[in-house]
Amino acid sequence: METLVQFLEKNSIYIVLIIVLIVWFGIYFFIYGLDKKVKKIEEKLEK
Amino acid sequence: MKSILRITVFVLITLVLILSIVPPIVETPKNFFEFPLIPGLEDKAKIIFFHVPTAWLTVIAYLIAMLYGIRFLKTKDIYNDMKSVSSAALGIVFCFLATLTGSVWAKFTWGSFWHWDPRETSIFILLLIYGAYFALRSALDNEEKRARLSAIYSILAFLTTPFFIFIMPRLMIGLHPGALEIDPTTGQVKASSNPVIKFEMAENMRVVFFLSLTAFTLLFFWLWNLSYRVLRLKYKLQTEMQES
Amino acid sequence: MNNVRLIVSNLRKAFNRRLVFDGVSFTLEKPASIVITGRNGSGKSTLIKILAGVLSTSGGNFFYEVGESKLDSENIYKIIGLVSPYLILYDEFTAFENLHLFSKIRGIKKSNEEIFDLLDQVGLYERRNDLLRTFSSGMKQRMKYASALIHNPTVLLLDEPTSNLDDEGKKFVNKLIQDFKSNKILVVATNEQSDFQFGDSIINLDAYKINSKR
Amino acid sequence: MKKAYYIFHKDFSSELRMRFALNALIMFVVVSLSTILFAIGSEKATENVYAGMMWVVVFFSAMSGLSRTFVSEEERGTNLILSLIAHPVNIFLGKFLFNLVLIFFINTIIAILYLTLFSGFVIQNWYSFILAFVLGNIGIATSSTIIAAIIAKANVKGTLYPVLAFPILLPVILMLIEITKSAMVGESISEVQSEFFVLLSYDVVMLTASLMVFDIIWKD
Repeated sequence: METLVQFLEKNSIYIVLIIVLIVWFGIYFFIYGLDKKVKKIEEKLEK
Repeated sequence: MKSILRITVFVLITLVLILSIVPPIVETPKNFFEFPLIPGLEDKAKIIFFHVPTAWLTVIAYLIAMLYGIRFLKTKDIYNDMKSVSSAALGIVFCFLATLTGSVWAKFTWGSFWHWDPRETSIFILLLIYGAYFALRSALDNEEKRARLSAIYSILAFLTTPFFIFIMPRLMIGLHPGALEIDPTTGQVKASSNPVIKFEMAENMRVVFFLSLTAFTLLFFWLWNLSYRVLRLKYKLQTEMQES
Repeated sequence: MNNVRLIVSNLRKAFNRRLVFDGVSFTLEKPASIVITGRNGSGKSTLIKILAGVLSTSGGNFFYEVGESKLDSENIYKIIGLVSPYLILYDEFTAFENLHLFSKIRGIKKSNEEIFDLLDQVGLYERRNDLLRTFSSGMKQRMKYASALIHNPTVLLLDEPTSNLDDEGKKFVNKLIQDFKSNKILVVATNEQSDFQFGDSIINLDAYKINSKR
Repeated sequence: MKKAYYIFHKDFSSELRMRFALNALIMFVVVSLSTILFAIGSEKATENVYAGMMWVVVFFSAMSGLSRTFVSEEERGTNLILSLIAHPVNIFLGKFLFNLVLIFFINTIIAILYLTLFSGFVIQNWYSFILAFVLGNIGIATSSTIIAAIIAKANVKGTLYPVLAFPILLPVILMLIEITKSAMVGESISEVQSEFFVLLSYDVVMLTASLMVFDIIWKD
């Protein structure tokens, strides 16, 4: 754990990477959820 | 089929983010995970992996909007218009993203946010065309008429783009890669010495670049499909409500 | 004179999502006449406008056949005459100027005497040099007849043919219609019981309100 | 062609009687020119500024006047009778002709006023300037006519017009500014030949495209 923190302190680009990835995951799952919801309504409307 | 697309988009974009942010920039790259140093750019060279795909998608979205507009004119099928408008709506988002990312980057590389460089001008005109397209749509309340006239407008606006491609390089001196530059001592136009303009992509950067282009294009198609479906749902619900 | 046919098949019109009519079909072959009726908002005027080629359809199709060949939708104007309440002529011109312009724009040769003659037929000869702006609504209705007849149309589309007209005007219209239906094609949209006699057949648009497919 | 001429003739005599566009348009030119006069005053501006200002005035006068041909038909409800007596192609050509005459008239006034009022605005190569003037006016008239036809069907006509027309007219305006600049410095036509080529091809492309799409716009 100690070494990981030290590593990140030395290579700050990885912190950027982690932040960007988190943002991307957030956006991805938001769109994913939206897709699911739309699908559900579509199926409901078909009936 | 759809789930494959979703997973591919997820994996590809994650990969692109890692591959474009992590590799260090070194003067003489020895292994695959090192990008070559371009004097004056350093880490800022990495913008190419994000900025260019957004600009590319702006154009693709416009083309798709126009093609489905033409298809509407042929078939009179209102669903084609929905496909057209959802593509245009995404296009305007990517257009803003391309403008903003480019402009922020330009501030720190070229010194100010806006230069009226040929590419900057063309993205600005695209922004205007998108704006006019939506202004026109909002001023028409008959669905059929709205679809028809906005399709016509997108065709007319598209016809002017070759002129910009032809005009811009002659009219102004560019800062983007591939543009010309004026020699300050002689006043002659010459091939540029600007680091950005001489910019030639290294092999490994090119791989990441095309990977990114594919990833963002797939993301676009997913988003396009999604927003089209939302519009279609809204339309069907309204029709049903009117009938009952 | 060539044989002229009007073929309407499965015509559908909707404004936004509101269906006006669906599945309207009929065929008229010269000489023929038809009366279109229906409640207010049943699409009588809409159908007339579609047949005049100035409004697009939402489905189905219609066309005019002259001889054996189909008439281009852009050229429908050459054979039809339209009289309707929403037809507005240029009121900054006089009666004569209007007709003169129409004949010029249509590209047909009409001498001044012929135009005077037409004006005389609709009873507007005395007012030929007055601006249309000064006309009463009945006189404007007479002008519409003059403008619809100037090119000797083979198909006459009349929407509420006798609105705003006095007895004399109604007599003129009656005579015109009788002449017309015996050797050309006549389509009349009306709600007046007394006008039903104008057509050999009657079509009631209320029956086409049901959405058949989709 | 003759039929188109008579549509033009109708619009022309209608304009003489009703003054839909002309009076306001001339006042518009006067007002915008005096604004520029106040702004520049007696200062000597660069060729760039003069050429730019001139075509800016032209663009906005076109935007304030050229939509009337279609908008007035639509507002008065006379577009129905027009489509009952004429082929769409002839309607477009007639309206185009009317706008062409109008823009030539207005732009000549603007050019004359510019030459007399601004001492710094001196054209050295007249051939180049007049050729550009003619080609440019045709281009402006074409695009403004087809956009006016679209606008006439919309709810907010006045404000929408420049918004829609600007991206489409931009190539012409930019070329005209370039050529005017070069004509002011006295360069020969051959030095701006690619600009002329752009102007010419723009006119041809836009006119053909407009003729092709007009009937889709016109029919309700």
